[in-house]
Parts: sequence; C-alpha cells; structure tokens
Amino acid sequence: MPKPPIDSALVRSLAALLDENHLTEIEYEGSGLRIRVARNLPSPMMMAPGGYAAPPPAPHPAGAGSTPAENDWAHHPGTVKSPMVGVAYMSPEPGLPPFIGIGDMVSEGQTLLLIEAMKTFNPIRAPRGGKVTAVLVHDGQPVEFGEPLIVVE
Amino acid sequence: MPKPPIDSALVRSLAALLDENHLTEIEYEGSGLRIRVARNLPSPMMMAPGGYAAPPPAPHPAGAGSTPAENDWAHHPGTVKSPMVGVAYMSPEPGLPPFIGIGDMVSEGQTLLLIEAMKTFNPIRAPRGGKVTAVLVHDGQPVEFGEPLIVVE
Amino acid sequence: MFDKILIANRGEIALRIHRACREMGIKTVAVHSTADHDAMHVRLADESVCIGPPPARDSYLNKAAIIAAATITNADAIHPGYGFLSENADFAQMVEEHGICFIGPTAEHIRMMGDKITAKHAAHEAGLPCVPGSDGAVETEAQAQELAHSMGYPVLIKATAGGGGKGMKHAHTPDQLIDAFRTARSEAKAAFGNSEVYMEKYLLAPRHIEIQILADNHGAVVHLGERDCSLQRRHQKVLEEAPSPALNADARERIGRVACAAIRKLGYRNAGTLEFLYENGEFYFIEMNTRLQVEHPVTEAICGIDIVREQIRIAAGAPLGYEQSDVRFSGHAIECRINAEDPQTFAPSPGRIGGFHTPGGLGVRVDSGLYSGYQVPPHYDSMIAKLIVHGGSRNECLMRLRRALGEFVIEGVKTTIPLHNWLVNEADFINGDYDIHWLQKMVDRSAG
Amino acid sequence: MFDKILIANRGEIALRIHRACREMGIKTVAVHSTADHDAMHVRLADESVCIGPPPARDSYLNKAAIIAAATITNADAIHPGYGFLSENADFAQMVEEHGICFIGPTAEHIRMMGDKITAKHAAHEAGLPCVPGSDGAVETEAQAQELAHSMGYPVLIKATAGGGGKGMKHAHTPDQLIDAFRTARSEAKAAFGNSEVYMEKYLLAPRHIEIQILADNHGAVVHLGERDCSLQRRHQKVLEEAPSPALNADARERIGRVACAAIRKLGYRNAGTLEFLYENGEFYFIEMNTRLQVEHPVTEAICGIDIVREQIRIAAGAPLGYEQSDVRFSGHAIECRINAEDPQTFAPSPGRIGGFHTPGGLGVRVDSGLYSGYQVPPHYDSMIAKLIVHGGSRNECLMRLRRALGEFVIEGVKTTIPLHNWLVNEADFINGDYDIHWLQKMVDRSAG
Repeated sequence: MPKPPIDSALVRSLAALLDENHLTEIEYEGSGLRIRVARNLPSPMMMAPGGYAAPPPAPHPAGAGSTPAENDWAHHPGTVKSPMVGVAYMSPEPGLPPFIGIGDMVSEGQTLLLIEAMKTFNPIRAPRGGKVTAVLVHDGQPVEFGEPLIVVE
Repeated sequence: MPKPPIDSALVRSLAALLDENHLTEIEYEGSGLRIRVARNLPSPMMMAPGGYAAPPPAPHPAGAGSTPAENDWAHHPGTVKSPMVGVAYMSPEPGLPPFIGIGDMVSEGQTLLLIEAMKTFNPIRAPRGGKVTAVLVHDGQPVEFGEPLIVVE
Repeated sequence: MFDKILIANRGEIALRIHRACREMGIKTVAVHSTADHDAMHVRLADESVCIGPPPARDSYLNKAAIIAAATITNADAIHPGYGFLSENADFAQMVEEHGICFIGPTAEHIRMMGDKITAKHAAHEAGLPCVPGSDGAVETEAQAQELAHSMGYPVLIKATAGGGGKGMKHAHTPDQLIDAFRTARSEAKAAFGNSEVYMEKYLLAPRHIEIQILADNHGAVVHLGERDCSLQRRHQKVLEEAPSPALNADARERIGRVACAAIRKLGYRNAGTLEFLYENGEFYFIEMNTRLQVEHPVTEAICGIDIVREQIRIAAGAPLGYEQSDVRFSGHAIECRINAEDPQTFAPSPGRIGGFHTPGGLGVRVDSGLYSGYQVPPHYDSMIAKLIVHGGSRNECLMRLRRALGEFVIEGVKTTIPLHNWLVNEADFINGDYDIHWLQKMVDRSAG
Repeated sequence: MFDKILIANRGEIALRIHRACREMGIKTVAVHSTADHDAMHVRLADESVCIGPPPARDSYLNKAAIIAAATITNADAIHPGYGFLSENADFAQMVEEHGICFIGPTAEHIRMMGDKITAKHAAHEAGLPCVPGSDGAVETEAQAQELAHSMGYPVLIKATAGGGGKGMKHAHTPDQLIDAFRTARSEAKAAFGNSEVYMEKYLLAPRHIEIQILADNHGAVVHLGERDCSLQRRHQKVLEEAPSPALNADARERIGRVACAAIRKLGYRNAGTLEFLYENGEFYFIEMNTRLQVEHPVTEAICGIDIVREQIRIAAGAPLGYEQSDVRFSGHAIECRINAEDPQTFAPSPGRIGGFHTPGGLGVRVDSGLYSGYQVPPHYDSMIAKLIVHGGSRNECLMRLRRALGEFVIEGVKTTIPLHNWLVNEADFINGDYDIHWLQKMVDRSAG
C-alpha cells in the first residue's frame, strides 16, 4: 500500500484555521485521510477576579422591582416606599383625578396614593413636605413591600 | 505479522510542524497509517495563585510524597526524580554498601540507586556530575512517579 | 390542576416545594422578606414578591401580606410548608375565603389538632391509643392506688395547676406511690396554692415513632410507614430514619392499620403525621401534625412517593390512585439535619457561605438552599441543609451516610456536620439502641 | 472481601468506584498522572500514587506502572473502570499473574469479545441474534438474489477490502439489487483492485439497545433490563435512558431471557453489557462490553442495585444472592453526559472551574469529580459530569430532568448543558421517537 507523504500545507492551513477561529482543536477527515491538530494553551484567564462569585443558579426572577432604574430609586433619599404588598391606586375613586402629579408641591402627611390589600385601602402619606419629582407606579399596579412609589424632594 | 518499521522522518516532520505552528498535538491518518505527535508543555497554571481556594473535600490523602519538605526538593534544580513507580534499592545487592552516600562526588551516568518495578531493577543514573547533597529515599522505600530521590549539586 | 402556586415559606422547604411545582408544570411565586432577597428559591421561582422586613412576624407570619401577594400574582393555591403559618387554622380559613386553595387539610382539622386537649380527645374517639391517665383530678390515696394498678407502673403524678416540674413526682412501684402522691400534693399546694393533682402513665425511655399519612378527598387513605425521630436535642429532631430499628413487621403493620382507620374516621384529607411514643411494644398518641414535615424525605426514599407532589394533587382534587397494597417499601433511609450552629455549644452561626460542595453519587440526596456566596441570615431557623441517604439495608445506609458526610463541604459558617460524624460512629446509634433521651444525655455528658 | 482496591482510572468513574469501596469498608488507592494530582478521587482516596506524566499512554495506559503501584501499596484488587485498560486482556492477565484480583471478567472473555470476528462468532454460538449476512464473499448475481430474498430487504453490499464507504451500496427492493451488486463490485475493483463483495442486512433506522448483565462465579446470571443509548453524536453516546421507550414488556422479557442464556453458555462472569441494534421488533447483536459502562447509573436507578458494589462482590467470590424474579424495576431514569465542550461546535473547553453548583432534591443524582477551583486538564476525555434523574414515569422523569438541568451551574468552561436543555424540549425526544441517526442529523442540520 502506498504510504501517503505528509501534506504539510494541509497541516499548516489547519493550524492557521485554528488560530483564526480561536479553536483548540480541529479534526478533519476526508476520504482516506484524517488529520487532527490541537493546541492546548495554558488558560490563565479563567479565574474570577476575586473572592467568590455567587453562582447564578438561574436567570433572575421576573418579579417586580428588580430593574436597574428602579434599584436606583430605591437608594434615593426622597423615595417613598411601599410599606405593604398590594395594589396601588392613584386617585381616591375611579374617574377622579389623581392625588398628585409630577411637579406638585405636597405637605407632610398629605395622601399621595392608596394601596389596597385585603380589600382595605391604605393611604400612603408624604413623610415630609416637598416637590413630587417622580411617580414610579401607575393606577392598578401591584406593588411589593419596599417598592419605590413616589419621590418627594 | 511483520511490524512496519517506524518512519522516523515522518515523525520528525510532524514534530517540526508542531513546533512551527505552536501546536500541542497533531494526529495524522492515511490509508493504513496513523501517527499522533503531541507535546504537553509543563502547564504553569496548575497551582492556584489566589482567587479560588480549592475546597478541601476531605483531609489530604496520606499518599507518599506530599509533605512540605519533599515539595521543596521537588523544585530544587539538582533533584533527581523517579521516572517510574517502584521500590528504591540503594545498593546493588542486599548486604553490599550503597551506591552513593551524602558528600560523594558522582560523574554523569553513574548509577545512584535502583528502582525495582515488575521484578526489573532499573538503574537510576546521575544526569550530571556533582556532589550528592541529599538522599531522600531509603532502601526498600516505595516511590511514585516524579518523587524526589537524590540531590546532586 | 393549579396554574400557579404561591410558596408561603423560605429556606430548603420553599426550594423543595418549588421543585415539585416545576416538575408538575406549575408556575411558582416566591414570597420573601427583605433578608431573603437572594435566596435560592427566590432566584429560581417564576415570580417573587417581597412581603416585609426580616422579622418573621412582619413577613412570613404576615397573613395579609401573603394573601395580598397571592392576589396580585393571581396564584390559585398556597403551599404553607412547615412552621410559620402551616398549622394556623385562621390562615387556612382566610386563604380559602379569598378563593385560593390552601394546600393542606381543612381549617377545622388544623384547629382540632392544634389544641392538645381536643386533639387527644379526637384521637381517642378515632381509636388511637393514648397515654393512659386519670382524665381529671385524683382526690384520694385509694383512688391513686387503684388507678396506678390499672394503668401499670411507673406512673407520674402532676399538679393540675403545674408547670416547670414543680409538683411532679413519679412512682415506680406501689410502695412509692403514697409518698409520691403526698409530696406532689404538698409541693403543688406550696407552689401554686392548689393541691390538686392528676396521674399519667410514666414512659421511662420511649421512642418517638410517627406515621406518615396521605388521604384524598374521595375517601382513600394510605400510610407510608413510620419514621423514627427519637434522636432529639432540646425536643428538636436531629436525625431521622425509616424504617424504625425498633419495630418489627407486626408492630409496623398494626400501627399503620390503626392510623389509617383513625384518619378515615376523622375525615382528614391531605398529608399528615401521627406522632406516637413507643415503649415496650405499645404506642401512645402524642399529637398530630397537619402539614408536611421536615423529615418527609426519608419516607420518600423508602416508598418512592413524592409527598409534596401528592399534597398538591390531593389539594387539586385528584384521587390518590393507589391503595395500601400498592405502597411498597424498599431499603432504609436516614436524614441528617445540618444546622448553622457550633457543633459543641449549638450557638447559631449565621454568615457568608464560602466553599459549598455537596456529596453526590448513588443513594444520596441533598435538600438545601445554600450556594457559595450566600449569606445565611440571622433571623430564622438555623437549619441550612438536609442530607438524605438511602441504602438497601440499614447497614448499607449507614456506610453510605458516613461517606457522604465525609464529602460534604460547607465553609464560612460552623455547622453540625461534626455532630453527625460523631453520631454515625456511636455504638448505640449503630445498634439502633436509643430512645428520646439518649442524644440529650450524650450531649450533656460531653458538655459537662 | 478485599481490604484495599486500586482504582486504575480517573475522573467521575474513579470517584464512583471510590464511593462504592468506601461504602463497603474497603480502602482505596488512587493512581494518577501528574495532571490529576488535585482530582477529587485522589484527594478522597486513602492512598494515592503518581504513576506518570499527563499522556495516558505513560500513565493510565501504563500497565507496569499500575501494577507496580498495586504492589507497593499492597492492593489486593484492581478496578479498571471503563476505557483505558478496562478491556485490555493482557492487562487483566498480568494483574492476575501478579496475584492481584482483576475486578472484571477473565482475560479470555475480554479477548474473545475484544475481537469483532470472534465476538460475533461466540455470540452466534451462544444463541444471540446477529445481523444476517453472507458469512463470506457473494460471487454471483443469483447468489446475491437468493441471499437478499432470504434475509429480507433492504440489504447492504460491501467490498471485502473496503473502507470509507467505497464499494458500498444498498438495495431496498429486488429490482435495485442487480444494479447495486454490479456497482459495488466495479467500485470495489476500482478502489481496492479487488471486486469481492459480501452482503449484510441493512438496518435503516435502528435503535441502540443494550442489556446489563450480572453473573457470579457460581452460575447465577441476571439481567438488569435494557438501556436505550440511541442518542449519539459521532458514535458517542450523549444521553441514555431506561427503560427504552421503544420496547414493550414482551420484547423486553424476550431479549432479557436470550441475553441471560447466552451469558450462561459463555460462562461469563462479573458485569457486562450486550449491545444490540433494534429495528422492526428484532434485535441484532453488535458487541459485548466486558466492563462497567458510563451509563450504568440509569440501570441502578430503575432496579435499585449498586452495580459497582456487585462487581466487587462478584470478584471477591460472593454469590449474587438473588434471582431474576427478585430484580424489580420501578419508574424511568435518564442520564445526561455533560462534557467540557462548546455546545455548538463541540470543541473541547478545558479550563478552571469557577462556580460549581449541582442540582439537588428528590430523584436527582450527580456523578462528577468537579469542584469549584478545579482545573479540567486538556489531556483526557471531555466528560466532566453525569446527571442522572429518576421519576415514577418517563414524563415525570423528563419534567424532573428539565428542572435539574435548570439548576446546574458550571462556570469557567463551556459545557454541553445547553445541548441537553435543547434536547429535552425536542418533540421527537419527548415522544421517544428517535434512532441512532436522529441526533447526528439534528446537530448537522443546526450546524449547516
């Protein structure tokens, strides 16, 4: 049987393909010919930069109150947060205008919205006087404990 | 069945291709012939320099060759390590004096000890001339692959 | 079947319930306090709702918040797990009144079994053996003698107004009785201003044996065998096994039959556990748990039935679909409760989990919400993981348990793994020779 | 029983064997290359011996080094695992000649089954159904027609000197036969200078079904049911399940009986697997694996027998101690092989493991030597973990598998978890409707 001479050009071109595609191994099989080239680089960059990275066991839940923007409001000093789980109502009764709007000046103790839980409507009052600079919930929106509602500055 | 003679030229040319393309492995198969050349670089990244502390799933095994002192010898440039698993014999025959002792001058190729594996006694020779500064095994001691045996400086 | 279940709990059992739901194609809502925002089950659930600050009374015990969370997420059922609101009849009733299914028994059954006196009465009526007692005050020495004779020695004489061991005396033989009776009465008089005493059979070294029950809404009742939960420290179970090394096939069959008959008589539905003390071949009912139990996995291991799945199916109105004769038992199972506590002092050890590596391989199950980097909050129960091991025999199970404990790595907090490592090498435990006082005595001895 | 077993393997199977030994009270010796110094099983073993540098031929295939390691550690048996030297008859013989027990069959049986021709002959003699064929050259068209008629269409005509698909033709109907015969002969002549051809029955879309066998030294033989390993990529199994969705109780019972009879006739001992192709209700023997297999845990899950433990018991001379009627099957099990590979290109992805979190809970088993911080060496097979899931039915098992895959976290290397996530949601897989070509076709399609 005729012994095939090594096709160096083929090996070289596979090696080039390895580089080009950032591979560590190519196995190539044609009729009667099989070539495998490999390069196992010491991979120094696999480690996490420091300490333990908490493994993400799953995509973060789609629960309310987790977007980056909302998280920013959570740390804002003027933010009024929900003291309970329930549904936000922005006006005293359906059809009536909302308690407050952006730009309104409010005084301490003024009702900003209602939160309904267990069929009870709980008024959420301004903890201090100031200007309403953001309304973070809309009428009928479910809210969880600690969720940012209104910003008064 | 006649064994085909090794085509050294073919191996050499593959090895050259390995170097040239900074590969760690080439496997080449033509009709009736398969050659694989590989070079496993000493991977410098085996130890954890920081970052993750490998959790100790159990107390470290009591296997030979794991004490800190021995690990120091493992990195000493003059250390002769065992090329095989077996039992060390320090003299040519029971009752005879050992091949070498601490302080002896040895020349390159001189037998330092024997390692018996599968009933064969394999001479371990000095890789270079120098002075024996440490003997790390004793007569009849089981040794594993890579275990430091003798230090020649 | 339900579309979405709200899990009104936390920790490993919340994760356990989430897994059962996921495997049934049911969506999950995790409710959590602000301390549990990063809990495993919260991260895995389809939806999550923060229901309050860390203290349990404001979050996991906050009925209104949990029901509001179920309402805003349109959950059609609530699984209460164990602890917290799981045996709160008012909560079960409120849930049902809001048109949400409570995964458990009726509020009436929870209420009945939640009160010691009505529970014992109901159990007695249903044919369960109870600890014999005077059923009221014992007035005279003659009465005491007659009663003690009829129930058998030893007996315990207790002040009706009592507590804290005052006015409590035991008599092991008839000649100790009169002395014990008199002393108890005078101590009771001195301590509580009331000399009235009653009498109960005194169990010296009983085992804690409990029977797992499943009952559907269509009259089917099965038991899933017993669990031996005698290894306790301060009345907290530490390690449970099934079957009990103390029961023979006859005793097992007998108590299983009695338990099923009682459940049928009570009209109870869903999962439940009848707890007994067991001494000298006799069972004595102590209480019924009308909920899932921490140690349910040992039963799952030996009978191959997913108890949480069955709870959900039953609550949704599905029939059990099998009879007692279809329930088959195989091998032996042990559960170790692993707490974030100092294994010597039992002081809680909350903190940040470093390395976390669970044992694997054949016959090993780990139920835990831990992960590397997780912060164990200081506000709740210290149980952080359960290791459940199954083997063909008790000895195989023990061998496997030892190797699994040896592979378990939890860094960053102290755990009771060393306690279990010690326990599985104790001769008495290996021989199955222990009662409800054994572990406490051993722990006290090593502390003293 | 043995005092000390040397484990002549690495990775998850070395850990698997270590665990079985530990649970039997047997000490373990781990042998390892310099690349595996930090491997889990090396860290857990009672003793370890470094046997050579990373390349397998100098370490895990180095017979002398392994036997020397057994000698210096006084091991009384060697478990070869799978791959490496597990089916090397010379090694088995050398081990026995050194007075060490080889945990597996005799060297003669390994040798017999290691050669395709002697294996097929032995199988045929032992009564196993083989792929029908011409048993030598087919010389004339008339001969070809007669043969094809007797074995049934489709048939495959292959060059005796052939390889790489040249000189290979199939005929699906009698009228295609003469053409196929002539073309195959002329192609064979052109490609190999030899027109000789032979004929085999052509299986279009078979399944890979294998039967797990246990046989002791005292004549007892049982089968532990079948595994369906049809999901393959490049002839590598990717996911295995038991029982096979393609077999009914009748076919299962029949092939089990035939397999046991053959094993008895062969005088084979220890664990072994008979591999068959299965098409249109017929089984065709392809080969026998005279060792433990990667996918053995699916069988363990459905029959509750620890196969590695049985291998060790048998090798030590113990009788099986049970009969076929004692082997009971319950539920369904699936194993996913998780490789450190790009799930699209299948390029190996060795590297350092970052976060590592295994799924837990009921019915979930993980066999893996990984841990956070472990360096996956580039020198060996890329399989890094096996996820085995058991459920009451195939559907329960699938639901559980999905949730378990969703909880598995392996960071730092690419893995084939996404491939499995895709697979468990494919309609054909869900319906159990796949053959040995199905996965390859799907993968090729998505690549192309």
